[in-house]
Amino acid sequence: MAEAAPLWATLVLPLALAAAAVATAGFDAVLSASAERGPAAGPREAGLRALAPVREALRLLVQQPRRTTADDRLLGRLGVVLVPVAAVLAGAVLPWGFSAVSDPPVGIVWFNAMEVLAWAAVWLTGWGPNSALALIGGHRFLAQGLAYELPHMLAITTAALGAGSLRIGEVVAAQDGLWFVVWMPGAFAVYLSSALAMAFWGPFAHPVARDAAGGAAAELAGVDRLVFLGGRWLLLVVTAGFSVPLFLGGGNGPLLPGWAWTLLKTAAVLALLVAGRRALPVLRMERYMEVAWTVLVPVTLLQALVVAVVVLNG
Amino acid sequence: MSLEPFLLLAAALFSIGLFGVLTQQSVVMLMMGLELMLGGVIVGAAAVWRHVAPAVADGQVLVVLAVTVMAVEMAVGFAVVTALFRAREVDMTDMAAELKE
Amino acid sequence: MFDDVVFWALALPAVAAGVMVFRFDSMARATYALLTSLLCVGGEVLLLGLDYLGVVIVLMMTIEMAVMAVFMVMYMMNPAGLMPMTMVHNAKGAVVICAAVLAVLVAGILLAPWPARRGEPSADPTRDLGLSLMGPQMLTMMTLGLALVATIVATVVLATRRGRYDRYGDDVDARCADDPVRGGTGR
Amino acid sequence: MDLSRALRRTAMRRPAVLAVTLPGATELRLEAEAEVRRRGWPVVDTPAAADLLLVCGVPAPGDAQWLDAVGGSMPEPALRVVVGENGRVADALDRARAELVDRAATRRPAAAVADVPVAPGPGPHEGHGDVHGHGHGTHHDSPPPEASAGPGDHTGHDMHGMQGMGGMHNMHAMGEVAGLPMAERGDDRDGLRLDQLHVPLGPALSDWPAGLILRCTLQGDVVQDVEVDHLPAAPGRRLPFWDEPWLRAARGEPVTGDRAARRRCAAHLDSVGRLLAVVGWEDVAARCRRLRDALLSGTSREVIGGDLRRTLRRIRRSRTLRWSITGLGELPAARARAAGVTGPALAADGDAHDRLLVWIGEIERGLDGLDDEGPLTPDDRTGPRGVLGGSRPPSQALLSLLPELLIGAEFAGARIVVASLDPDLEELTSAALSGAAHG
Repeated sequence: MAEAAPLWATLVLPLALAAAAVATAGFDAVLSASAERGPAAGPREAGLRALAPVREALRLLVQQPRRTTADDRLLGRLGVVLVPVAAVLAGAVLPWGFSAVSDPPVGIVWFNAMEVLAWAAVWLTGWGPNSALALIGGHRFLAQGLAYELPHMLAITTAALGAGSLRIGEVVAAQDGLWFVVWMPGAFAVYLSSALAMAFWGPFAHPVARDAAGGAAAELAGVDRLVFLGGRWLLLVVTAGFSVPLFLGGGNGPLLPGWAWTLLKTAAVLALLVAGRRALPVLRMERYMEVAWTVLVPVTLLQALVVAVVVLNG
Repeated sequence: MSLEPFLLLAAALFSIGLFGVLTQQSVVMLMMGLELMLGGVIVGAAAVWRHVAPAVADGQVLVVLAVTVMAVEMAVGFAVVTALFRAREVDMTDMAAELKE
Repeated sequence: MFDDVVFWALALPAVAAGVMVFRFDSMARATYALLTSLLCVGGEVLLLGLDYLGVVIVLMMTIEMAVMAVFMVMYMMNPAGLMPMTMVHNAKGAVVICAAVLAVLVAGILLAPWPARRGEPSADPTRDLGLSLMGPQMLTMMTLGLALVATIVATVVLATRRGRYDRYGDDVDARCADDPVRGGTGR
Repeated sequence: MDLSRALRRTAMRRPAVLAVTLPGATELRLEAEAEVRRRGWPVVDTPAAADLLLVCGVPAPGDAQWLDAVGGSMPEPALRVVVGENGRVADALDRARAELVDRAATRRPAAAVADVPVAPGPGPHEGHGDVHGHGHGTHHDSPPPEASAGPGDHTGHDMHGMQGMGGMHNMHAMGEVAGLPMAERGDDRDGLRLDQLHVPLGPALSDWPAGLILRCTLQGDVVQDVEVDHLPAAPGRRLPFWDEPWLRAARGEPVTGDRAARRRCAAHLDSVGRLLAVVGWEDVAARCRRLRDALLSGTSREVIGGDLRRTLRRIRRSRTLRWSITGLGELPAARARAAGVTGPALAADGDAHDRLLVWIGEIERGLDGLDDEGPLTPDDRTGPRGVLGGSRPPSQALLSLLPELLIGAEFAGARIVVASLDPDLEELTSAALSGAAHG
């Protein structure tokens, strides 16, 4: 059962998430650099490559922000800031081991609601600068949202159904013996794909894709860009990390303490996503939409049905 | 917290929404007024549930109803606007009235 | 005390944003002002102890307004509010009517003898709601479900121009749909 | 203070580069890409993210306007470097970095120093600490709207994006807002009368054929109309880089077969890399580019063969990639032949994915020819993009097909179609030349 975390956890949470985001981005940078320039010559070079995200952040801090003609500064800024804010708010219900900053009775719905703020955030970011390519990027994310959200909701509902509670602590407690991933593989797979889609990263990076010169982020410079793209990594860490309490047993595991298991499992999921990303090109929503609604929704519904039958008979 | 402030808030939202519904020419803006009115209804229903009859869930059901109505109203509204727009390229209530003739 | 602060901190922005919905020239800003107002409503519902409904309101309204913004920008004139203009009719009459309605409501609220509270909220109102919807209020739930299905069908029929004869030919026997943009399942 | 200065200097040690290629500068582009990659500097795709605008090629007088627009939409400290000669890229980048580090450390505004080949830009009035950070904002208002859209300011910060998806009703007065014209409306694909937006695509777009400009009419992100245009060519003394071996052989110069095979493989790898970058498979795109540069620098088949074949196999076997781009830009062989297409696009007889497979097949065949020491016969005129020396260059035919393939496509699809044809505008500039070689 979850216990309340001390107050300092509230302050530590954003820092911890940021640290995880930097580590993930560093791993991604190492893999990207080895594709671009060949494998690293030694550990020193690999280390330097892993530092690329930090260097990039520093560079963006030095760069001056800029404005475009006839922009909507208020909404654009709001969108940029909303990305990391949504990530941290969603992260507030993420249990470390067995304690979370907050464990409300409807934690799962809370997570979903905060993550949906990204819809508004990305669209506003694309709308703000009065630029066609940025707006195209913003609209792409709404289409993406409509495609991934329904299977995503059904997937996390399945986990809640398995535990018989919307409280994340109880979902973790219900996986004391058997992890949900074992008997809900469909929901787990759908959740992982929608986690990427929420963070508009990897195969779901179409809203900020290269073909539209960075899409929603096309006109962002300096700190704005850092906050937006950094917030995206935070979102990725949070959504990937949330698969641990939902499907991978949270802090449950032999020998090691709960927090260590959470850390290990989160790192494993992130590593899987970062490495797996390399196998796929970006999925365009005009194609993915139909798959999401005609394949993934029935899959998750069936999965929920199976789980419901098991729960009723168990 | 007593009941009255919540109900006053509900009344204020309802009136602002009503103003929008009465004045706006555009169908889309009119729907925004409706949304605000329903927002007032939600606050009122939740407050009455809490302060009058918390033991039964009827107040909560009313909130669920209001939220659903908002979604339905929005979806139907946009479908109608799309159809109108396709037929006559209008999105104004005044002009939609002319379509009858 | 704390509840009072939270109440007013949410109520004032809710009303202010509600007013701004009809004052902003920019359709995008108007939409997001409405979202702000409705998010505050969700907060008030949370404050009233309805955790589930409050969060669901936040969730649904965010999605709804994000999608609404697209339609606003698509159909409305002057979506960015770059050209100041008004699009109201009969504003004076409406103000009078609304003020009257508000006055009546306020008088009613303040003067009505509200009944005393009967019973205490249970520990888990979400559970109450679920049991109610799946028990005594089953009919409501079923009606809502049917209404939503009907809405989905009706809105698609209303909004689309192309039917199956356009997509699959006059005899509806084409193997692949003839769509302007190809879908993902190869049908 | 010192710490902040040190941090500023460190930050600019690896400036983000936006590379823009002018027609006729393919060789320079390759050199620049290799050099930037060797240094590990970040490569960005929009002026907003860039510190350094690297212009490959010598700008014609007409290019000044759009180059200024791109430079003007870069945030401080912004620097423009023009590289006009081969072999000078490393030098130019060194000097640019020194200038940027200096500028960042002292927070000094840009000085208009004309320096060949390194010409720091963008102009003296680029005030520092200015909230707008947008020194060229004025140029939007002065010229008539058509001109201000200018060729190439691809990020379109002077655009009517806000009216893009919406805008004025016809019965209301049309006008200008903030110097930008309001959008007008027209019938769209779905029978709705929505706003149209005129967006020039190129030439500063990344992963885009150098010098190509498509003047698109967009509704939403659907291309309703397109007009193909290109930057004026620099006076063509140079042969088109990708076609060089065959044109030389046609002139009677001795060219070895392996040189031609190498060039063909590299040209197709370049195209494949570009297509994959547009599709969003950056990892494999980066691999293709690395292999392309290795091929051009003369790496032997034994060294490169395995890696190259593995990469190509990976691309060909990717079901997601096929699912993603199949059906885009259908070009039946009959239609292609009628338009005068002779190269891979004709052989593919199909969509973007088929063209990709043809490229891959040609690369694999070309790999076997890497050891061919024999001379290239003057009659062999099949360059990477088609038969050279005909009445018109192969890329001309590809360009003429663009409008019919693009109209009705969505923005993302349109970019994939362009990348899957990958016309080379250098061929147009020296069309006369190749004709002369023929005769």
